[in-house]
Parts: sequence; structure tokens; C-alpha cells
Amino acid sequence: MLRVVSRRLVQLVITLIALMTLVFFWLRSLPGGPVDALLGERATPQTRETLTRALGYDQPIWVQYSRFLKNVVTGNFGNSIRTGEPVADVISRSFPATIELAVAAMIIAVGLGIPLGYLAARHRGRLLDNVTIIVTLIGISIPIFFLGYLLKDWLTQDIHFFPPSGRISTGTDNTDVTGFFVLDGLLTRELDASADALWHLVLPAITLATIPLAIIVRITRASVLDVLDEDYIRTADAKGLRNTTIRKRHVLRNALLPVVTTVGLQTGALLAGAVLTEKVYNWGGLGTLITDSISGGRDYPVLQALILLAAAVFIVVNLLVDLSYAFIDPRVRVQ
Amino acid sequence: AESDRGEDDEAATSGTFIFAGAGDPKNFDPIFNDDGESFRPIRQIYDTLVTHKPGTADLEGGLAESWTNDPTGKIWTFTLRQGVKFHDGTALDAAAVCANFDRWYNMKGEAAQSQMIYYTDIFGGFAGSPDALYDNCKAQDASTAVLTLKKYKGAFPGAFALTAFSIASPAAMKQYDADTVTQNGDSFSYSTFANEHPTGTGAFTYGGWDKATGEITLNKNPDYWGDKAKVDKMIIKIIKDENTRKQELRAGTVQAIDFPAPADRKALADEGYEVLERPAFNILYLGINQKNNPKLKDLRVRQAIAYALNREQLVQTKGPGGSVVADQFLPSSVLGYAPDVQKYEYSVDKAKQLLSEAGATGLTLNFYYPTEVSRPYMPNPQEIFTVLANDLQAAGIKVNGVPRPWNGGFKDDVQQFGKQDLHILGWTGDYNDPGNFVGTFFGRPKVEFGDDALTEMFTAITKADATVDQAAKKTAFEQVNRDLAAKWLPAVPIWHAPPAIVTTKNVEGLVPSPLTAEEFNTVSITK
Amino acid sequence: MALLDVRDLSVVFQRKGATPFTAVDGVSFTVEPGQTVGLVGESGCGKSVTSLAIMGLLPRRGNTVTGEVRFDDTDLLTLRPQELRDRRGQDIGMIFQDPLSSLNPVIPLGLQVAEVLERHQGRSRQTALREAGVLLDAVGIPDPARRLKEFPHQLSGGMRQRALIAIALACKPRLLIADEPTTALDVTIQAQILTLLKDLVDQSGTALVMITHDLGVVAGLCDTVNVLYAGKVVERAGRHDLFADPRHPYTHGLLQSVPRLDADRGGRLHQIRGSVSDNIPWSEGCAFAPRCDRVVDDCIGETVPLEPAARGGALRCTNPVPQEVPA
Amino acid sequence: MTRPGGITTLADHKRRRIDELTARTSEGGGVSLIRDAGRRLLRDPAAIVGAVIILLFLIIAIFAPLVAPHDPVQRFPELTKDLTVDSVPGASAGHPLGSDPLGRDFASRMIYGARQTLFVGVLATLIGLLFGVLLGAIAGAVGGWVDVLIMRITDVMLALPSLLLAITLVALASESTQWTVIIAVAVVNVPIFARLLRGSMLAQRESDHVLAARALGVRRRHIVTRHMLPNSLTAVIVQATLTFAVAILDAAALSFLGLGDPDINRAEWGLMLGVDGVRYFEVRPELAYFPALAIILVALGFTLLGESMREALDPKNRR
Amino acid sequence: MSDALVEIDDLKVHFPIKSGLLFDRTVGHVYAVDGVSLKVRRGETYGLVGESGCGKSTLGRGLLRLVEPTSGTITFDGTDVRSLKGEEMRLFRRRIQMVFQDPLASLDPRQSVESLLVEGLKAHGLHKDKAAMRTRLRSTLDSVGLPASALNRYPHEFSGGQRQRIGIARALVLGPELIVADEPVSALDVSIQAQVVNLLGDLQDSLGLTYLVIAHDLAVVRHISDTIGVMYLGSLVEEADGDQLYERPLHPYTRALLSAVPIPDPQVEDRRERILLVGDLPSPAAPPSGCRFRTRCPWSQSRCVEERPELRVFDDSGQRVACHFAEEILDGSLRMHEVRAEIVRPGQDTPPEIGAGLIPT
Ligand SMILES: Nc1ncnc2c1ncn2[C@@H]1O[C@H](COP(=O)(O)OP(=O)(O)OP(=O)(O)O)[C@@H](O)[C@H]1O
Ligand SMILES: Nc1ncnc2c1ncn2[C@@H]1O[C@H](COP(=O)(O)OP(=O)(O)OP(=O)(O)O)[C@@H](O)[C@H]1O
Ligand SMILES: [Mg+2]
Ligand SMILES: [Mg+2]
Ligand code: NI
Repeated sequence: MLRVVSRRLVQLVITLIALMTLVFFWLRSLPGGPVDALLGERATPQTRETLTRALGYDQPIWVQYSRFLKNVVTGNFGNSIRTGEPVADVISRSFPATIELAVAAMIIAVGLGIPLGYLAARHRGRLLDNVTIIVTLIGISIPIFFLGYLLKDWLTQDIHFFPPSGRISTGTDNTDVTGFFVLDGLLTRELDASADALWHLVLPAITLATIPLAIIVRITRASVLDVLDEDYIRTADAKGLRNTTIRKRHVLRNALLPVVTTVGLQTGALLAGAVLTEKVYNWGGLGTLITDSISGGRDYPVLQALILLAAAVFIVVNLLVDLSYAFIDPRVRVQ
Repeated sequence: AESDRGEDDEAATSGTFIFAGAGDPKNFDPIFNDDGESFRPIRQIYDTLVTHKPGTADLEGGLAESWTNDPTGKIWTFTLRQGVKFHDGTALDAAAVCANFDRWYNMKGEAAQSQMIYYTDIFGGFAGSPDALYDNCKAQDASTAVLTLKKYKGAFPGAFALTAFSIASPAAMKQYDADTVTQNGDSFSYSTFANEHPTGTGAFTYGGWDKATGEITLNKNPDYWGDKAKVDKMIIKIIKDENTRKQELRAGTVQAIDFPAPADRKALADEGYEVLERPAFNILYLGINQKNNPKLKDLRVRQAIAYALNREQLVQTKGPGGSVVADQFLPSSVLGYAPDVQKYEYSVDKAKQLLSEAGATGLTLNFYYPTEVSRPYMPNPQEIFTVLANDLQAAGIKVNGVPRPWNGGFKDDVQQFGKQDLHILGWTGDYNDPGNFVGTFFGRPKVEFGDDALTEMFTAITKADATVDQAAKKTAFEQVNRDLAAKWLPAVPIWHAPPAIVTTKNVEGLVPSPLTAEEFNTVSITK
Repeated sequence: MALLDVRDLSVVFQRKGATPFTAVDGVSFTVEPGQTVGLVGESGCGKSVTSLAIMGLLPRRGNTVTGEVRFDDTDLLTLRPQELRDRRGQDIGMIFQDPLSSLNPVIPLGLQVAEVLERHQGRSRQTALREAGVLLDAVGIPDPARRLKEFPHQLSGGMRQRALIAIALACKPRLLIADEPTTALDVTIQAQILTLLKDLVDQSGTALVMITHDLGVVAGLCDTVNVLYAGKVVERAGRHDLFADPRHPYTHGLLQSVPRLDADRGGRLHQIRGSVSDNIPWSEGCAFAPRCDRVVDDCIGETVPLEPAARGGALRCTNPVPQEVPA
Repeated sequence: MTRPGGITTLADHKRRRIDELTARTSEGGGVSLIRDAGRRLLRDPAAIVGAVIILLFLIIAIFAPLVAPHDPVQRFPELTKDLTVDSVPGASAGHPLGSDPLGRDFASRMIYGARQTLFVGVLATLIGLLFGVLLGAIAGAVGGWVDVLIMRITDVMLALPSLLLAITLVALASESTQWTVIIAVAVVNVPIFARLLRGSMLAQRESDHVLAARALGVRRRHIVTRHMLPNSLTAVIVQATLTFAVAILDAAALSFLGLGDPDINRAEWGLMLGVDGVRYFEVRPELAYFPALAIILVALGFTLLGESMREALDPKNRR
Repeated sequence: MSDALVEIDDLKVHFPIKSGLLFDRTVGHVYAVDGVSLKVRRGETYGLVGESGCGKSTLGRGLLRLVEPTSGTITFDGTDVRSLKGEEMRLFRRRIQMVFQDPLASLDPRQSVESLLVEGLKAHGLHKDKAAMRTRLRSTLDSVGLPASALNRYPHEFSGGQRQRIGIARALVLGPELIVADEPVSALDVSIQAQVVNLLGDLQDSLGLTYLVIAHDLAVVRHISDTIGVMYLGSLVEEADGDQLYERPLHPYTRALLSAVPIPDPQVEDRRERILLVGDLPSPAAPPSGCRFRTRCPWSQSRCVEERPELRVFDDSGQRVACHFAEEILDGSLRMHEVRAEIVRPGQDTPPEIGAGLIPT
């Protein structure tokens, strides 16, 4: 197990270094670049020149690279071009927002997906199963930003049921502790702030959950069907075990294995989906940060850090998945 | 901390005014900023020496009750308002004003200097630079500040009203290290003054910026020298998506939104929202680069392009409400506007005729247009391009559209490398001065229009700009505008498109400013 | 009275769009307490389906089971699922062919044994686990205390099969059904398992239904042998009779076609023509007819009945192999 | 095929009866596995629905110029005459679905949209497939450090979630065009295909039939191209079918983010939905509904077909 | 001895066990075949038996160099097979062919029978003369008892026995001298087994083939083999003429094996005495020291721990055995004793590594 973890970590570091180098040189080779992004439309050639010198872009590329590397190694990703804040601050502010959203979505997807998938499998070929299959197929096929858009239009405009955007009502005096608004409210006993944040979370989380939900339902269904066909289920039946015991102890645990992997892989989809969902719901998370960093003036330092972060999150989550896999499946516990 | 949910409900009716802005500010040190989203809160926190009459671009006294200019145009004397206090309690006096001018001039470090866009533009340069306009500033007495420049500049006194030149508390700047701008990676860190303790004399004091929720809080300054704010608190909520701004307005969670989508204006008005149109103070033009395609050097060809454009229809179909066709590069409210310039009425026949006269039939032009951007004067560049390109095609000019991202190439390609034959771009005026419009575009050789062309135009504009006498200046610029339209035609003006603010019915006293420089102390919220 | 009395058991698989397929076609046999009965036949002849039908373990849908399975004089086929569950594992144990896939890979061995005890004997987890240790020891798994916490993949094939036997025997069932319990194992391990089974059956008096395709296995273990072909019993006899004197041409051919270790070497083996799928529906006569050397006109046209044989047992053949005259 | 030919004791009609009954349907068939799977596919309603949807759109796409009433980029003066910034012309004579905000026939744009959208999806998938298969085949066939290197590269590529990678690529491309989008979406798929193919090639390499071919002395090149590749490709083809759907959705998402093809003259559903559809949603929701529905349908079609293919090819489901 | 078609000398096939953080290092070996020497005479059938995982298949594959042997020599008809390079080796393959256990898995599911057969011919340039090729295909099919109509059908359309015939035909079509048959009948139904066994015999008679038959079913092996080698954990423990082996098994493992094979005769079964082995085959990655069999051997002595017995010629019958105490056991002077079962971890069927998809090994 330890070997797998360390192997993954080494892999993580190498991947990150490779990504970093790639992104660095790529960015430097582009026209425009930070100078342009920093200067508004009122820039004059002088200011441009001053800025180029100030940023050290007149120096050879390898000097810039070594400086960049040195910074990164010391955990300094520079400042955001757009806001002038240290990138670490920008990201650590957006990160909890996205995590909050992603976790909520994952809770919905997993909490709903596994039971639904299980039910569909048990009702194989019957109405419930067919309906589930069709709905999940549509769930996979619908552009999620459009779904978000529709939900928002239906539930926040015609009937003011949910708030249209944001993470919390404007002007709510909530105290930042962790950056997870729902959690913060609970920690500081500002329960109504917590409730308010939760209320804001509903629609975005549902939107973001659609695709993972659909996929988890399908995987669970397929996996349960596979497991139901397994010899050991027949053995369990032959033991005369109660149906509930068989389901809980024998079917579910085995059926969960592929589901766990899927959940891990869905983190990627979740991050990507967050970009779209956050844009629709003005959710100030990493997704918004990415779009802002691209279209609102190419904010390269933030972009670089985001790319690394996304990769790191993805790899770490999958490492966690591997570990949980090992937890569920003893065959994987190596030595 | 206890919950303030209750306050939320009250907010709509009493103390708090929530305004949805469209983007993040950079920081709150006026001199380091150059964009509207930063200026919006800055304008509430600070005052300038000279300011604009609400709803116009006309000047009136700000921190300076009055000002005079000597005949050479180099010496400006400001008579300051009495009893004005900065938010930190220190008094605003001539010394404080001069401290600001000195601070700007003596700013150290390329990092900081590179961020002072307006200063470089207006004041030419810093201590030690031969182009520097600033000479000195003396506190004649507590309420009289005398600013001496090295030479006359037409931008003044309008430029004194620029939000970038707001007067900040020297004590606070000192305390919070305002001048420290450090470079870190590809960008800069600003001081705590700029980020956490902006201190001016404005109607609101800075209450904090919650970046996680995108809310900037401004509190009423009870000691304000002018009309005290009618609300206790103002929140600028940053919502980048125009659609979401509209939805929040409808949900009643904000009371005013900036920059509604052009398509939504009518619907919102019909629903009973107040659509406040700002008087037009911007210009969208179709730039022509004469360098790459020699045919464009021929005035007839440029005129043909002007004739080919159905600007009336463009305004009708794509122009935000209240937009008008532009026949010259400045709006009618600006000095030097000439009502009698040559107008190019839409005529495909004329365009074709001119083209064939110039032997330029079958012309193919590279038309650059920006993507990933929306500007007040250009809400949807792609659509505008499509319509313009269509018109040009109809006149027999082949158009090769080149979309480039605004920040990732468009500005470079157009303004630095001049790759285009045609492009669309525009400008929002900073102050009421013709030089701020035509001077910026055509006052000197620019890659954007093919640099070596039209020396005659440069000298004419430079001369007009240097004219001290206002009447003479007016005539000079009127002539410039007439010539621009008839003789030079370096670009085709398209429209003046005023951006709007939409508020709920119960918001009163919001006066839209042509410069998008609204002051919110006048805003009140009724039941 | 027989412990298990299977009467006219038929299983028809009906899949959407496919013609119904009769996998088991009126199989009848009885098992007396303490007796070992063999079901032999080639792949696909319906052995497993028979055993699953007895246990009520066939897939819930897509098949019809008819006939009677009387265990202790109650028809298992008519029991409600819950009642059947009470019997399975308690009264009837079952061992399957593939010991790896028949054990749940993610549950410790101990629990897999203990849960039967918990279920049927109302033991607490603690006691059940202790007893599970004893059981593992009884089936010859070394160091049982440690094994309890281990997982199936940590054991070798033989050990897994022992564990399965321990599970099946946990509640001391009166009937044990073993579906090819040694097919996946090596000969030396097979010998171990067979010896183990034999000993257990001998000691506990459990009746055993042994399903296999290996005639050799049957020869050493069973009291009575049923030979299945295409879903029907074609011959039933005591093991001595069957091996010494097979009457059905299929049984006969089968016995002749396997090389025997103790026989003389070389020469051609007797071979049965065609393959298992070359048969005709029983309704059309003898399914084996197309491959049969002794086929006569009477074999085709009408169903051949299973008739009692003179020496006990039964035979389904119009033209049986002539009885050998005892020397 | 040993027949009861040697039996002499049997009457002729009885023997014929036996022949009749034992004659298996596949006799003399020559049905390849693919054909067999195809047959199963044809019996699967989901596959048929999927295939019909795709075929329909494909026909529309191919014959767009014949089907569409107008040129998709032509602006109609009579429609734009009364157009204002907050209106979109509704249905009128000759324009069954009205026009878009620029006065272009919407029905024609929808029809040409099929062409563009499928073009983007198909091309992105094919490019991804091509490079993925190339890389995967090289890794799987050559092995050794080449394999390690290729796999490490795909690791890096896989470390970024698909849409994020696409976004990054588009953001990093100095200019965005239709090709940027296609390539970005394609690149995302490269490591997926590469890994899939490599994995299955490695499995093939150990398989008995490849071993048999080696034992026959078949040339290595031949083994790779005739045995390993074809047998590995099914999985890849299934994946590719499913990828079409994802590619179309990703392209639409890029358009929505403003990172897609910036040429709004191009009639492409994702662009139509992401730009006009959202912008004019309140004025004319059809501008969003039609492209969205079209995207959903096409994605659905590919997903249905892909999943059915996967099922049909699954050896578990073979009789 | 010149009558040996194949001579294997001290053949070793070790599979490295790899593991590592980024690039794999070898952390151990699976000693799949660990020093086997044997001779197969021209025209005879050499049978190889042993428990699952003892290295039979690996030996067969090593012989064909389908896996590269670690050391040892293979001489085929005077040619040093291991020294053949690239194209030489490829062309040489024509002389040794292989038949596999799982007839379906060993036939490419995408190819018709014809292309399966032609492939080998093409590889050796024998397809040039179309007519000759046709006759060759026909006659080969005929010799394995398949109709010519089988040519354009696909493997999955055949029954198990027929598939195995196709596999044999594929090997035969090249006219090999040696056929290595790896468990050619174990996957087949009992009634079909006989057909294939007979077919192999017939083909040998008519074509003068030499076989190396690998199987775990001792009865089958004995039926068809002239010489039988018994393998245990990577090495040959005994080798003898078939009858001789049955009459007089020398090695304790052979004895146990023989006694374990069930015989379809109740009379015999009831009377048989069994030597029951305890435990399972140890993992070939960590074979016991000394005699590989000692952990399960009821006759094992302390010498067995230290010294690995050589495969030695026992007497003039040519029987070879690798046991220190073969004589003592045979004459009964050494008594059986109790053996404690040792738990054996399932050997190399290593569990799928975590994230096997992401980390190739
Ligand atoms: N669930 C099922 N649905 C349809 N047909 C089935 C099902 N289970 C078994 N069959 C068919 O029933 C027939 C008898 O199968 P069964 O498993 O009883 O054979 P068997 O004698 O146990 O063979 P083996 O020795 O291979 O285990 C086979 O032809 C099989 O294909
Ligand atoms: N490519 C390989 N890599 C690593 N180990 C291998 C490889 N091939 C075989 N082995 C291992 O070598 C040992 C011998 O395998 P081999 O297949 O030769 O056994 P066998 O006697 O043929 O067994 P069976 O009767 O099950 O076919 C086994 O432990 C196996 O796991
Ligand atoms: Mg079975
Ligand atoms: Mg083998
Ligand atoms: Ni509070």
C-alpha cells in the first residue's frame, strides 16, 4: 500500500513539474501576454516598455524560467494580474467554494445515484429500470450549462423559489472561518447564514450533479447486475442468508468497487462541470476563476497555478480512490 | 457574531443600497487604477479637485471650490473648500493636495510607475523624465494650492476631474505604505493602503471587500462636506454575467444593475424597472489601416467604405437603447463638435461607384474584431462585425474576418503590429475635452491607422490641442472634425452607445453620468 | 422414506425472442439419508440446473420449473421464498465448482463461515466465529484462527474449496449437494477433497448428491449413479452395476472413451461420434440417437421412456447394450 | 462433421429426420464475429433508435444545401428591417422558424448546424482517435521505454480533466478558431484512446491466438496489424462512438464559455445555443431550445449506439 | 544420441517480478522452469504431466522461444535453436508447431478458418502457388476430419472438438516435424476428448510426427505417450516409459500422483491405497530449498532440505528420477511419515494492481 502511495506521489510531482514547464514556456511564447493584460486600453508604448522591464520580460527566457521555478518551489506563484493579489490567496479563497459545490454535487450524485442504480438493477427490465435508463441517458446528453440555465430560469425567475446566483444572500454578515459557507455558519452558530448558504447551494449542486449522477446510476446498475450474477451471491443464497444480509453484505460492497473508481474519475468531470455551473450561477469558485483568468485578461499566474491545482486534485483524489478501493477490496491490499 | 439576517430584509427599505457591478476592482488607490469597475467604489470614497455636474460632463468645483489658470496655461491655482476632513480625521488642506501631486511625480520604481496609466498619459512622466509635465506644487496658504506645469496641456482642467487623480489622505498613505508596489511573479502587490485602508474625503468610507462573495461595502460618511449619503450603507455586488445581474434584480436581491444587456432593456422597462440611460460619451469606430493595402490610401476607397455601412440599421438592430449614429469621433456634448461635418448616408451605389472610380473593385480586406469582450461602446463585437462585414460585402468588398481574443492578441495585432486592414474599436471619454477623443486617436502616428499617413492631420490636431483660448480651441477642433470626415477619414465613426443603469422602482436620486462616474450619495431607497 | 425425492423435475428457459429451451427434462431421483448419489454427464446436460432447481437458486426470471422436489416430504418448489431460505444452509448445503468465484472476495473468510451459523443457529458473532474456527480446522485448514481474518484470495484453490465445504457443512445439513467440487482442482488436491468429503459424509451421515462429469470420481464415491444426457436421466444404477455393466450406449461409450490409468496403453480409444450439441429433441425420440452406435428405427419417432431395469435402477433405451453374462 | 452416415441399421426416412433435426442453423454460415455482433445490434431497439437518430442527422448534414431553405449566413433585409436590439423575427413566410438576431433564417442555420456540429464532433473524435491509436499502438507494440514514455505523457495529459484541458488549450492557443476547438477537444481524447488501445494490445499480446501466430512464424508487423490491432480496435470504436457525444457537448461548453469558435457566422449548435440562445432566451427561447434539443438528440444517438455496441461486442452476451 | 529430435539441456525460464516507484526494478523471479533437461526422440510422443503452475506450459513455450529462456540449450535436429536470430528463427518456426489448450482463445475470432490456415503459409512464402495451396488446405482439413466447407466459417461457429481440430490443422498445414500440444484435450468434453486423442494418434502414424504433449491428466498422457516426464515446481522429477512409470513409480510425487488419479472402476477404487499429499504446490517465486517436493513429501529427510536432487538415471530401464531416496523408498526401507500442511499463498496470480490502468508495469 505504502508503495502505491509513494509511487503515486512521485508521479504527482513529476506530472506537476512537466505541466509547469510546459505551461510556462507555452505562455511565454504567446503574443499578448501579461504586459498587455496588465495595461488597459489607455496604455502607451512607454508604459508598455516600463512594464516589460519591471516584469523582467526583457531577460532571457531561461532566467525567467529559473526565477519562476525558484518561486514555485518556495510556494510562490506570483500575483494575479487582474487583482494584484497573491495567487495563493486568490486560489485559497475560490477553492472552498468549488469544493463546497463539488462535495454537495457528489453527495447528491452518490446519495441518489447508488440507490437509484441499485433499484434499477433489481427491477431490471421493468418500468423503473427503463425510466431510469432513459433519464440518465438524457442526463448525460444534455449540455449542463443549458440545464443550469433552464433550472435557473424556471425556479428563480418565474417563481422566486431559489436565489438566482451567488453563494449567500448579499449583505449577510457571515463570518469566514473555513471558507465553506455552510460549515462556517454551523461553526459560528450563525444557523440562518448556514441555511441561507445551503439554500443557495441547491440549484448549482443539482446542476453539477447531473452528469455524475447519471453515470453513477448507470455504473451502479451495471455493477449490481454483474455482481448478482456472481457465483458468491449464489453461495450466499445457498447459505439461506436473508435477503437484506445478502444485499448489504454481499452485493453492495462488491458492486461498489467500480462505483468508487467512477466517483474518482468523476472528480475530473466535476471540476470541468464546475467551470460551467459556476459561470451560470455566479459562484465564486475555481471555475469562475478559470473563466475570469482566461477571458478577463489572461491572468497567467493564476492560470498556471490552477492547472497545477486541478492536476494535483485529480491525482490526489484518485489516490484516495485507490486507497478506498483497497479499503473495500482486500485483493488490492498488496502485501 | 450574531446573524444579520433581519437586516437583510430591512436593507431593501432603509439603510442599504445594493448595486450590481460588472467586474472586480483592482484596488482602491486611485492613482494605480484605470478602469471603471475600480473607479466606481473609489469615486465614492474619494473626491477630486474638480468634478462634474451630476449627469453631465461639465465641470464644477470639487475639493477645490474654484480654480484659475494663468494665461500661459501653465499655472493652476486651486481654492480649496474649508473644513473638509479625510476619513482618518486629518484635514484636507493645500499641503495635502500638493503632497498628492508630489507623490505622483516622485513615484519610485518601474513597477509602480507602470501602473499609473493616467498619470503617464496626462502628466507625461516622472521625476527625471524630460517629458514630465509637472513642475511643482506649492501651498500658498492652507486653502490655496498652486500647481505649476512645464507647459500648457489642453486636457486641463478636465483632467483634474479624473478619478485617478483623486486626493488621498497623506497621513494614511504614509501610515499604510501607499507607495510600496512590489513585483511578484508576473504581477504586483499593492500596499495595505490600496487594499485595506483607502482614505479619502468621499461621501462613503471604505467598509471592506469580501472577495469570497464579491461584495464591496461602503459606509456612509457622516462627516461628508457635501450632501451626505442618504443610505447608511452601500454594497457593490460584483456579478460578471449580465444575465445574472438581471435575474438578481428581478429576484429583488439587488436594487440596481449596471450594463444591462441591450436586449433586456425594453423588457425590464416594461416590467416596471427604471432604465437610466447615460448620456452618450463614447464612440465606436471602424478603423482603417492604410499600410497593408495601398488601395486604402485612396480617400475614395475609405469613403466608399463609409457609404457602404448602413449605420442607421446597425443602431436600430444592434445598438443598445439610446444609441445614435456617430458622424464624428466625439459626442455632441463635447467642445469642438461640428454639426456640419460630411455625413456619409448609406448608399451602396455610391460606394460601388467610388470603388470603381478608385479602381478598387474586388477589394479584399482583413477585418479584425475582438472576442471574449464586451465594452460599453461595443456590447457584442461579433455581431457588430457580422453586420458591418455584411454591408461591406454588399458593396462588393470582400471581407476576411479575423477574430482575436481581446487580451490575447487583438490589441497587439491591431495596435502594435497593425496586421489588420479594418477593425472595430472605440473609446469612452474621460473628461470633456476634444483632445481626449480625437487627440487620442489621431493626434500622432499610430500603427493602428498606418503610422506614416496623414501628417497634415497630426499637426492640425496637435495645434488645436495646444490652443489655450477656449473659443479658438473650439473652432480649431470643429475644423479638425470637418476635415476628419471629409478629407482624412482615417476611420469611420459608427455610433455613440450610452450604457445604462437599471434600478428598481424604489431607488431614487440616482443620476446617470455620461462618464459612468455616478456618485451614490444622492441615492435613497423608498418603501 | 427418501430424504430427497425429485419427481419429474423440468426446467425450461425462456428468453425473449428465443425458442424455449428445456435444460432439465423430467428428471426424477431419490436420495436416502446417508446415501451418496451421483449425477454424471457432459457439459450442458443439465446437472447444475438440476441442483440449482432443487435449491431454488435459479435466476428469478426467464425460467419455469415444474415437477416436485420433496425434501422431508415438503415440496421445496411450493415453499415461499422465505421458508426456502430457512432450509438452505440449514438442511441442505451446497458446494460449487469454482472455489474462488464462489467465495465473496471482499469478506473475511471467518465471517463467511460464521454468517451461516448466525443465520440459522442464532449464534452471536463471537460464538459463530469461534465455531467457524473449529469448522475450518475440521476441514483441514491449517492455523484456522488466523485464516478467519483472511480473505479468499489469500488461500490456494484447495484451501478455498475446503472453506466452501466448511460453510456448507456448518449447520450439519442432512443433505449436501456438491456441483463439480473438484473440477477446478489438481488431481492431488482433488484426492484430498474427495477424501475429505467422503470422511465427512461417513462421519455425519449426511446424504450427498455428487455432480460431476468425471466418471472416476463417481466410481470412488457414489452409491447410486444417475447418468444425464440432454436434460434427462438415461441410466440409473448402483455404481458397481453401472461400471461393470453399463447398459445405455451413452454410458457405455463414455466409459470406453476415457483412457484408464490402469488399463493397457496405446491403441485407439473408443470414440463417440459428433458432439454434445448433435442431439435431437427428446420428443422426437432418443436425443442420443444421432451419435449412437446402436441406433435403430425405434429410437426415432417417439419418446423413449425411462424404464426400471432388472438389476434395480432404470434405463432409457430401446436398444440397450446387451447385458454381460457374468462369467 | 461426423454424421450418422455409418449407421446402416437405420431406415432412410429416420436418417433424414435425424439430419433435419441436428442441422444447425449456422451450418455453412460464415458469420464473422462482427457480423454476429451486428445481428445482435439490429435486434436491440436502443441501437436502432440511436442509429436512426444519427443517420437522420447525418443525412441532414450531408444534404444541408438541399434541405435548407436558405443560405445560413444570408441576412434577410425584410426581416432585419423591423429588427431591434431586443427582438428576433418570428416565423414568417419562407422562414418557418423565424430568424436569428441578425436576421438569418433560423431553420437553415439549424440544418447547416447539423453539418457543422457533426463536423466538429466527428473531426475532433477522428483526430483524437488517429493520434490516440497511433500512440497506443506504438506503446503496445514496441513496449519498453517507448511504452513507458508514452504512458507518462498520457499521464500528464490525463491529469487534467477533459474540459479543463480543452479550456486550457483554447486559452493557450494564441487565437481561437474552429480548429482550435476541434484540436482541443481532440487532444483531450488522445490519451484516452491511447491507453485503451495499449491496454487491450497488451492483453492481446499475451493472448493465445497471438502466441499461436508467433508460433506460426508470422511476421511481427503482421501480428500487430492483423491480430493485435483489429482485435483491440473494437473497444476503441465503441469508445469513439461515445466520444462523439462528449466531443459535441465539450464543443458546446467551450462556445458557452466564450472560448469556442468566435466566428458567429458559422452555424454550429453549440455556438447558437451558447451565444444567441442564452442571450435572447427571454425574447425567443426557441433560439436555445432547438439547438439544445438537437445537441441532446445527437449526443443521445451516439450514446445509445455506443452503449449498445459495447453490449453487443461483450463476449458475455454471445450465445 | 542422434535419434533425438529435440534435446533440451538445463533449460531455465525465470520471469522477473517487477516493481518500482517510477521505472520498474526486478525484485525477484518466478522460477517457472528451473533446470529441465530432456530429449524427445523422433516419431515418439513425450508426455509432460504435473500440477497446475509447475511450469509445463512455460517449458513448452520456452522450447518454441515464445518466451525467451533464461539459460540452457535447445537443440532441434542439430540446430541450436537459441542461437537463431530474427528472420532465421521466424522461418525455423515452421518446423515446430503448437496446439493450445483453449481452442477458442487460440483462434483469432476475427479470422475465418481459411485465413487462419493461410496465414501460416503466407508467413513462410508457401502461398505463391494458389492451386497447390488450395490442395494443401483441403488435405489438411481432411486429415483432421473437417469438411472443406469449414474454410469460410469462423471459429465461434464450431463446437469445442471441431475448434481443436482447427487448431491442429493450423499447426499441421506447415508440415512441422514437432508439435507441442499444450493441454490439447483438457478443455474438451469427455466424449470429445477421445476423438482428439485418436486424431493425434492417427496423425502421428500417418505423418510421422513427433509430439511433446503437455497435460495434467495422467491417464491421457499415459495413453498417448511413449515417454512421460513428471514435473514438479519447475523441474523434472521423474522420467520413464509410460508403462514403466505406472508399474514402478520411483519419485514420491509420482507415486502420489498416480494414486490420486481416479479410476472409473469402483472395484479398483475401493481397493486402492492412496498416498494423500497435504498442502498445495509452493509458489514458484519462492521455491523450497533443496528438494522442491520436500514440503509435501511423506518420505522427506533432512538431506532433502540441503541438497537438491539431480535427475539421475535410476537403472538400465532408462528411468530417470530426481530423488535422493528413490532406492530406499522402492525397497520399503524408508517409511512414510506425517507431514504438516503448510499454508501456501496463491503464487503468481498477483491481484490486479491498484490503478492498473494508470500505472503500467
Ligand atoms: N440461466 C440460464 N438461462 C438459459 N439457459 C441456461 C441457463 N442456465 C443454464 N442454461 C442452459 O441449460 C443447459 C444446462 O446447463 P447446466 O449448467 O445445468 O449444465 P451442466 O451439466 O452443469 O454443465 P457443466 O458441466 O458445463 O457445468 C445448458 O445448455 C445451459 O446453456
Ligand atoms: N509471463 C509470465 N510472467 C510471470 N510469471 C509467469 C508467466 N507465465 C507463467 N508464469 C508463472 O510461471 C509458473 C508456471 O506457469 P505455467 O503456465 O508454465 O504452468 P503450467 O504447468 O502450464 O500450469 P497449468 O497447468 O495451470 O497450465 C506459474 O506460477 C505462472 O504463474
Ligand atoms: Mg455445471
Ligand atoms: Mg499450462
Ligand atoms: Ni454577525
